[in-house]
Amino acid sequence: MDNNTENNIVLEIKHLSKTFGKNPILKDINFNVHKSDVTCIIGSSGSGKSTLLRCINLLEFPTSGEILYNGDEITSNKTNEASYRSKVGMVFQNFNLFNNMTILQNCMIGQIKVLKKDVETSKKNAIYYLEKVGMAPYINAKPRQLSGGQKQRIAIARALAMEPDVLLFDEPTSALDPQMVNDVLNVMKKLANEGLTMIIVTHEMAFAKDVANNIIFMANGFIVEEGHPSEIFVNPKNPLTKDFLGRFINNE
Amino acid sequence: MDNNTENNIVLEIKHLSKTFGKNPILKDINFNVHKSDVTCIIGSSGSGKSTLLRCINLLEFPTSGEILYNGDEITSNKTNEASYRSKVGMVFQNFNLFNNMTILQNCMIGQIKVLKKDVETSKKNAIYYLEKVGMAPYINAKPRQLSGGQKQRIAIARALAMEPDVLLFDEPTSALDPQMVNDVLNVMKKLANEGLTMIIVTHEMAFAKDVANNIIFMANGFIVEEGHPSEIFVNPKNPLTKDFLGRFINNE
Amino acid sequence: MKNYYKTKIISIFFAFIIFLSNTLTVFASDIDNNAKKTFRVGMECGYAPYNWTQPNNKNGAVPIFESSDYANGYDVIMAKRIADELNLKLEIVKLDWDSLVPALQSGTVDALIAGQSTTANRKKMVDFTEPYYYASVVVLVNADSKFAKAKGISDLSHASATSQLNTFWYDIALPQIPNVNKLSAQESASTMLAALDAKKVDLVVTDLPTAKSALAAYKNFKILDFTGNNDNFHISNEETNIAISVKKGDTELKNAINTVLAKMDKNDYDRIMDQAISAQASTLPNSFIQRIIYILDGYGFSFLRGAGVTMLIALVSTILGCIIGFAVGVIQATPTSKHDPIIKRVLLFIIKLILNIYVEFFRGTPMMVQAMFIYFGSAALFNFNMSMWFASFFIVSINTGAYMAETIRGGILSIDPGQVEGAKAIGMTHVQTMIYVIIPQTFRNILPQISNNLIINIKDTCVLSVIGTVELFYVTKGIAGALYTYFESFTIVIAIYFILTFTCSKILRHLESKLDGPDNYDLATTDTLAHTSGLYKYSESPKEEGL
Amino acid sequence: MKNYYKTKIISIFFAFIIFLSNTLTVFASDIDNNAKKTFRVGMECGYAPYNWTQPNNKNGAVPIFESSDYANGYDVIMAKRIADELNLKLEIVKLDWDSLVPALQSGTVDALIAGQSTTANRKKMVDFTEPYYYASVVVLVNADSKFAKAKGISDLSHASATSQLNTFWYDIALPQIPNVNKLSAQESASTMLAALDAKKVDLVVTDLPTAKSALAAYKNFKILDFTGNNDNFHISNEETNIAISVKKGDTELKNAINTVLAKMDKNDYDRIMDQAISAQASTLPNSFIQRIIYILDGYGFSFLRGAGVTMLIALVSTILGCIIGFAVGVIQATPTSKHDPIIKRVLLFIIKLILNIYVEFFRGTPMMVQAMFIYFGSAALFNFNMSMWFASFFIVSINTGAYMAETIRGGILSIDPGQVEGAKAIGMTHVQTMIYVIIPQTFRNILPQISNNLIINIKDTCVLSVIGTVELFYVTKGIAGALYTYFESFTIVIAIYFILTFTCSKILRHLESKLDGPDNYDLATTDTLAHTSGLYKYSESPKEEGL
Ligand SMILES: Nc1ncnc2c1ncn2[C@@H]1O[C@H](COP(=O)(O)OP(=O)(O)OP(=O)(O)O)[C@@H](O)[C@H]1O
Ligand SMILES: Nc1ncnc2c1ncn2[C@@H]1O[C@H](COP(=O)(O)OP(=O)(O)OP(=O)(O)O)[C@@H](O)[C@H]1O
Ligand SMILES: [Mg+2]
Ligand SMILES: [Mg+2]
Repeated sequence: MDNNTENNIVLEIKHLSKTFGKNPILKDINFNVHKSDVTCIIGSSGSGKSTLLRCINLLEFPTSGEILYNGDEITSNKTNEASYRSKVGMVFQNFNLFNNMTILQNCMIGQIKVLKKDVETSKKNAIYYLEKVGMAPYINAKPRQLSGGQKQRIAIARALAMEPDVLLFDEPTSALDPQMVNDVLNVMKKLANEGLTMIIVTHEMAFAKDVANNIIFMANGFIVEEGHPSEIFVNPKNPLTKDFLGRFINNE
Repeated sequence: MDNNTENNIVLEIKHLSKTFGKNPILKDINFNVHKSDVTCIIGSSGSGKSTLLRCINLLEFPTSGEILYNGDEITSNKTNEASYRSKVGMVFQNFNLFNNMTILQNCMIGQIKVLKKDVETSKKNAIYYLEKVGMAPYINAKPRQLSGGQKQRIAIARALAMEPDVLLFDEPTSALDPQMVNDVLNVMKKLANEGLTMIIVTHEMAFAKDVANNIIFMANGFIVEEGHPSEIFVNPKNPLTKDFLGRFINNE
Repeated sequence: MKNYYKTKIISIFFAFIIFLSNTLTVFASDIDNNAKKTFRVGMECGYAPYNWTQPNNKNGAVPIFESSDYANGYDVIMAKRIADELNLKLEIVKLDWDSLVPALQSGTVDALIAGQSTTANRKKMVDFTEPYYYASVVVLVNADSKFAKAKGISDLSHASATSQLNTFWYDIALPQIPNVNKLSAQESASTMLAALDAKKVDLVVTDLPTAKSALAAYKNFKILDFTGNNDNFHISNEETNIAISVKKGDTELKNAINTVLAKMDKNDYDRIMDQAISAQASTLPNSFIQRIIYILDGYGFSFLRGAGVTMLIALVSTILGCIIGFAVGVIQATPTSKHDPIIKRVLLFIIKLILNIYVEFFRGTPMMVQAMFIYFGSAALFNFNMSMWFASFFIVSINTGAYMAETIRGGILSIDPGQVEGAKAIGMTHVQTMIYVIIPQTFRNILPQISNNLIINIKDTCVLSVIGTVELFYVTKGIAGALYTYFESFTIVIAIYFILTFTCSKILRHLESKLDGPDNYDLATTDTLAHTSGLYKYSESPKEEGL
Repeated sequence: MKNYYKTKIISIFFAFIIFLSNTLTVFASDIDNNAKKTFRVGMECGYAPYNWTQPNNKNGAVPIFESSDYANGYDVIMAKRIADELNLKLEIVKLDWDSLVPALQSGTVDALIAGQSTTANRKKMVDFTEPYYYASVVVLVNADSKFAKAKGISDLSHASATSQLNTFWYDIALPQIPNVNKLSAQESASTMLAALDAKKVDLVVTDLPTAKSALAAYKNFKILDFTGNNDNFHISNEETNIAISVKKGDTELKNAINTVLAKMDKNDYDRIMDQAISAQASTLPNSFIQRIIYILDGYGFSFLRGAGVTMLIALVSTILGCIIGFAVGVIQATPTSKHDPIIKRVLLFIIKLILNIYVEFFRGTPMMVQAMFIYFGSAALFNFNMSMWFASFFIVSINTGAYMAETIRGGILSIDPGQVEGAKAIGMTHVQTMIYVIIPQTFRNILPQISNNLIINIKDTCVLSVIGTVELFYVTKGIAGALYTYFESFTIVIAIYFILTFTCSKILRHLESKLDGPDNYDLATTDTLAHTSGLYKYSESPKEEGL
């Protein structure tokens, strides 16, 4: 999976920066994502990881810089945001499940309304992915009736059910126990093999090491270091990276 | 810290059970918490850990069973819930910061209104704890302007600033990076030494192992196994526990 | 003397009926003129104690022509006596006050026995018989008032007083009391009596029959009648003489009636009037509750029809208004970013501006004024003659829409922005996000507001009376005026409003809890899942269960 | 003939003024009776074209006694001529229509030149001179109507027609048109003209001066005057003769005036009337805009005062209503659990029930009916005589409170329950949670509703006219009636309402965005922290910064 050619580039981030008011959050971000890549973004709290994902999904508009999706500039005015997002999905740090719908409806609505699938197919598909994350028995529950980990798995299933080309995960395992993390990891690995491109923000270094073929380490809004997990986790070059990974490497 | 006598028992949970509608969530829970104990509750997603903490904090009313705080039955009608909660604080899985207040106000309001401290003292105290979690520079921000990890740290600081006798943490490090987890761990250890009693729901086994002097493993609403981390993590007796801890123990 | 307030209500109502169905024409042509032995008498059947409508034939009431109701009162007693003496078959025809003289002139009725005073104007239109009653002007006070012992009008000096608007009682009699503190005139006899009962004034000036009728309703009143005393009001006979009128030139009938009247004197008249008033008092029961039952019995259908019109307008307009409000609110809550194409931004800006003007204008100006401008103005300016019904629905809907737009804008803003992001992230367009995610949640949150608005509409339709919509409040004012039962009628209408609004608000509350859904969920079983998916095979491994 | 609608408004207004300050008494006693050479003439100064008020002395207007305004019109021209001929100093005294006769009888004025017709009733109170005008009855049509060429009233057959309520035009003249489709009477001359302009009717019946005045306002009207034709209305002189009145027995003045009148004939009168009407037309400018300016010039202060009263009641009552609403809403949103002590639950149940009844009752019944019940009923039932002001504030506040209670209940329910839990977890009581956490967030979310309510209150205070509150809408109706400038006056009041409500809604929108706070935060610097805590030493380690 390392021998990606230029033709395979799905997302290209060029000189991206984002400022909230007077606070610069992202500073000159540059990286490429190839087809079927699993890119993990790590970094300390507040370093801008979520903001970066939100920029890629156009939920925040970059202050400057370019984002190319399959070679097309998507920050231009001509982009159809909705159809772009139906191809580039996202799982949020705080889930954002639809409060007015049951779990099943949450997973079906996008398929029916956006992908124009019929109800039966959508339902089968939704239950298929809910089963994958172990939430099939809860199809009649409302989001407010679920535990944190359950909501998180629904959020993952909802995004998967849309069967997008690229999926952005914002800390998809934060509320899960180690066993569940393992299950989700397996699902992701399988999806990666099937050709899904993923960008994952995570604090679980073990998870990142297992699943990723590219690691991006962020600090203070900059990309400090980027590389294959075998390099970053074994031989971090930047002192900030060394400092950040200190505890994880010691634990290994 | 292991030689707690019966006199030192702060919380006593007796035959606690909780049912939502027709679904039993907690089933005959029994355990004691001694002064300065750090009890970690682990278990898979949806096993009832959050519900147990919420029962202890009286946010949910147990269907049956008793909770004794310093020997007093608190589920009786005579309990002053507010004053009980000012002694038994809680950090929520989804933070529940006050949206209408700045970070500083979030950490001060309880001290001023509940503990009746004056504004100056409250402010000093709030900033002291905010500094401990590294959030002092953000005192003027509103919750909606913060990243997940930042909110989580504010939630911890807010609970600490109340200086309660017992603190219930619901996955207090889920949104934090390993480095930050380390910092929080240190803060907790120091607090435990100062005599704070803590019950912590967590998915981070390493964290649980480091900080706890009692581990409770829950599954399907039951307490399956309870004991010192040195026992549970090394020699889990129950097959469910073994299965659950499999990945963690393998990683060690 | 005439209750002008009542006239107004009834005449507008009547005009409306004519307007709609031309029933009067049909009615007039229906009358066959060959029944020679019939004595057709026109009266209003709603001007107590002279004449009124009652639902049964108690106290010798006479059936009203082509109606299931009965007429009674001084006029009816006199009409019966005249018919008896002249050996004619009496037929009572109920007519609008303003239609009395035309009906007489057109020969629809033979005579009017309708409590008419013999004013010069009327004399030109009809021939009057000798008076059949003398309605002297009297003063009504509270029995415990310091003026209760007055011996003449000069004893009433410095009293605060009022009377009915546009009557000679107010215009001519009242100012004759020396140093009187003349307060503003009351719109109807019923409010005049209510003001006296509430001691807002020391006394009211009225005529004897009205005063006597009032005593039936207000036991605490006392009549001061200074007739025969020099220290009394100076009023011309024209105003106080009440006479029967016949068609101009019908001397035969006039003389016949006069011979009957000649057999009676003033004492007879007073006795008959007392008889009528006591019949009225016995018709109108003593206790508050019984009076309410009496009114409901007689006018139940009118109340029902008014309530129906009110509910129809309120419901339809609230629904239309909500739709308008959602459309406007959603557009106004559409975010614009600097990165949208310029055309889209300009267009959205213009649309938002127009909608803003719409909302501010209709929220900001009274519906009554709008109703008049729209109804009259549409014809004057655009030559578009809209129907009263169309105008009613249009005006209330467009107003509700303006209010709802603001409510919905607020409701949308209070939904967690994460919901929008969640929807966008699965590729929903703005419109889809609104329809499937935001509006359902907003709708639930603003249901209390929708309920408020429906209730406001139920009550505010009353301003539509300016364009002639016969809704509940309008109907009630008419009934209150006809029976002098001010508090009773308004108690009834308050109860009706309360029932309508309470029912609506309960139904909406129920909807609220229904939208909230059950507090608990059922775990899907293997069977359900297999059934719903038709494919899915639920794995029962302990691991899955443990999750 | 008299504009009754106007009379009603003005007389209620006047009564209110008396009620408040007894100014009339002061005014009446102020007049010194020694100025022998003075000719005091009473008139209404608001009954165009006979007499009206204008702000300047254009067209020979005469200053009004003790006022900065001027009077003009047919009556003023006649009064000037009489004063000239009799060598007296003219003084015009402005009086309420209902006060004219009493003022004459009390000697406050020497004569009334006020467009009065010589009805029998008046004849009893005053002595009339010879007529100084003959107000023949005419028909007004649209110039493009098919009836515009009618040669007599029989040519008007089958026309739809109306006139003014409670006038002999409507009661006596109109029914003389054969087969007329008589629609309901209009409340005032201005609405009658508006209906004709809007082509809701084919024609209206009125008198010549009114018709001529109307032409000044409506260029598209045509007068059909059948005087001298046999095919005309048959009306008595009593109604059409307009005369000057003097105190009963004041033959000297009466004769003097008659000698002056004897020098003129009907043609002179018509000429002078035309002069007055053209003066009026020149006073009342031609263009819509200029008329509005004219009205504002003359009545600006009245509008202002009305707007002031309206805003005062609306603002105070909205604030009080919000406080009530928050109190009630918070109590109603208090959760009860099975685990609370039984006393607490019973108490809360009773309180909630009472509050529920309060909310449903006041939301569910029209404010106008409530106003009457509370204002009159408080006196009748509890012998508690509340002031009009107290009643106004009380009624509007208590109604706003009922609406706000529901709004706030809904607002509280829509706040994320996590907020309550967060507050409870740090030991806040229910009340503290509400005050510091929930209400501030609810308040922000329901600000659009508060704004809606304030706006509703600004408009709904108009129903308080039933208990005599002189607010904006009430004032406007009076002005519209006095000047026949229906559309102009209501355009002004619509503008005023719009300005009031728009300003309020903008201020509240501003408050909304202010409550939202800035979109970005400033990082606290070492200095700020040191300053705020007075103690705290900010560590500048790179690790802390990196977080
Ligand atoms: N209000 C509610 N109504 C019905 N069921 C509920 C409700 N709240 C929680 N549950 C159910 O109770 C079970 C336990 O939930 P709880 O939040 O305690 O789990 P948890 O152990 O904290 O899981 P996690 O690790 O994912 O946070 C879940 O199956 C959840 O669906
Ligand atoms: N709407 C906003 N306005 C102002 N500042 C914001 C806003 N959203 C985020 N920020 C700031 O941007 C910075 C980066 O936030 P971001 O959520 O991207 O962090 P993160 O790397 O995802 O952190 P975490 O691991 O804690 O989730 C933070 O300091 C945060 O306070
Ligand atoms: Mg983040
Ligand atoms: Mg949990």
